[in-house]
Amino acid sequence: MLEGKRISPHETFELHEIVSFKNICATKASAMAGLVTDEELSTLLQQDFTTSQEHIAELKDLIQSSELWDENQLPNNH
Amino acid sequence: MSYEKKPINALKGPMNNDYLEIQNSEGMPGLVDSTIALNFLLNAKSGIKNCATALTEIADPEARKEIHNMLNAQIDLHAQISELMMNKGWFHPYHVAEQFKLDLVSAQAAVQISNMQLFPGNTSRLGTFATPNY
Amino acid sequence: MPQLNSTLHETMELHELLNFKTICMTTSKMAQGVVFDQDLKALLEKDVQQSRQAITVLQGLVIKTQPQ
Amino acid sequence: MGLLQNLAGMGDMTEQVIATDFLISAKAGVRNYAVAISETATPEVREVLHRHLDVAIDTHEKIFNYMTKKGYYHANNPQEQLIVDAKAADTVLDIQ
Repeated sequence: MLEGKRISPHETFELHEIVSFKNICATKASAMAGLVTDEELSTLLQQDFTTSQEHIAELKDLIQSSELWDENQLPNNH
Repeated sequence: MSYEKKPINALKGPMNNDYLEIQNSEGMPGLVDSTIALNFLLNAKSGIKNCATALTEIADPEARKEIHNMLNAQIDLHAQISELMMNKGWFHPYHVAEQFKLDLVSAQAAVQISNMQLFPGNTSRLGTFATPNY
Repeated sequence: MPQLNSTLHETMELHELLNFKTICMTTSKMAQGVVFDQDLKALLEKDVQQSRQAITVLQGLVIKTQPQ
Repeated sequence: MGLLQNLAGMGDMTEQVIATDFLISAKAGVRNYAVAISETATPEVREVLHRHLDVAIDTHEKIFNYMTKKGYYHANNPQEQLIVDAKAADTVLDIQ
């Protein structure tokens, strides 16, 4: 987690865009990797899925250290 | 330097057209510098986007390598400009209200500048250049 | 129909970048004469040097990928 | 018909559709990351995004090379590319 300065609102929106995009990409890559018959393409998709998962985890950490992040706003807390 | 802390606040009243008068030029340095820094930052932002877009369209390995280097340099430059602007108080990404206030003051100053008579009516200086056939 | 060149697209992209860099460098050079803050001036000069290198590289690439 | 049925119905075009989709996503990824970096002020965020951007550029290059090798993509011959595009368009227009 970050010390002192927290992530600014504008950055948070950008991170949100990236995570949404990455989520779709990773889901698609995972589905498509099973669908294609070409070995090489399947490997590429599988690799992309694995790194995307790591990236999404990192981005999620960043979003959770944003000043807009509020645990109390989580749906399951209501 | 004191102007670094509150560069634009010096624009208290409506801008006087007699901008060569010392008391009317109060706050000018901060205003000029923050405007130029903002222009610089916007250029750096466009530079990053342009390099990245070019990278997705170019196949030549040598060109890719050079443009990737350019992109990295551009990202570093962007980091330095935004850091400088934050240090000087020209940019408040963590304080949106402050940033909005600053943007409005800058915009107002720009509008006032647009109404100023800054340059002589006739700017043709061709006689002073070696362009006889122009 | 004129033959489309193999690297026309690339050359066009490189020209876009070249134009952008040229304008950036000119702006940064001119701005140096106007700013008061010396840190800002130093950064502008850094940009000028960086852009000059980039322009040299881009010129080479544009010539290399030039449509025949 | 669902997405997967549509894809399956394309026969030998399936691979090409998936690869093209991957390429377009990779391209969009590079641009999205660049835009995000240009709006970043926090060094830690910039570091993470820069690292991701480099990976995205790498992925784009890989899939681009793959498609060129497979003959799906003709960056060096725009005229041939247009023919491939027209064929793909026909396939899509035939979907019922």
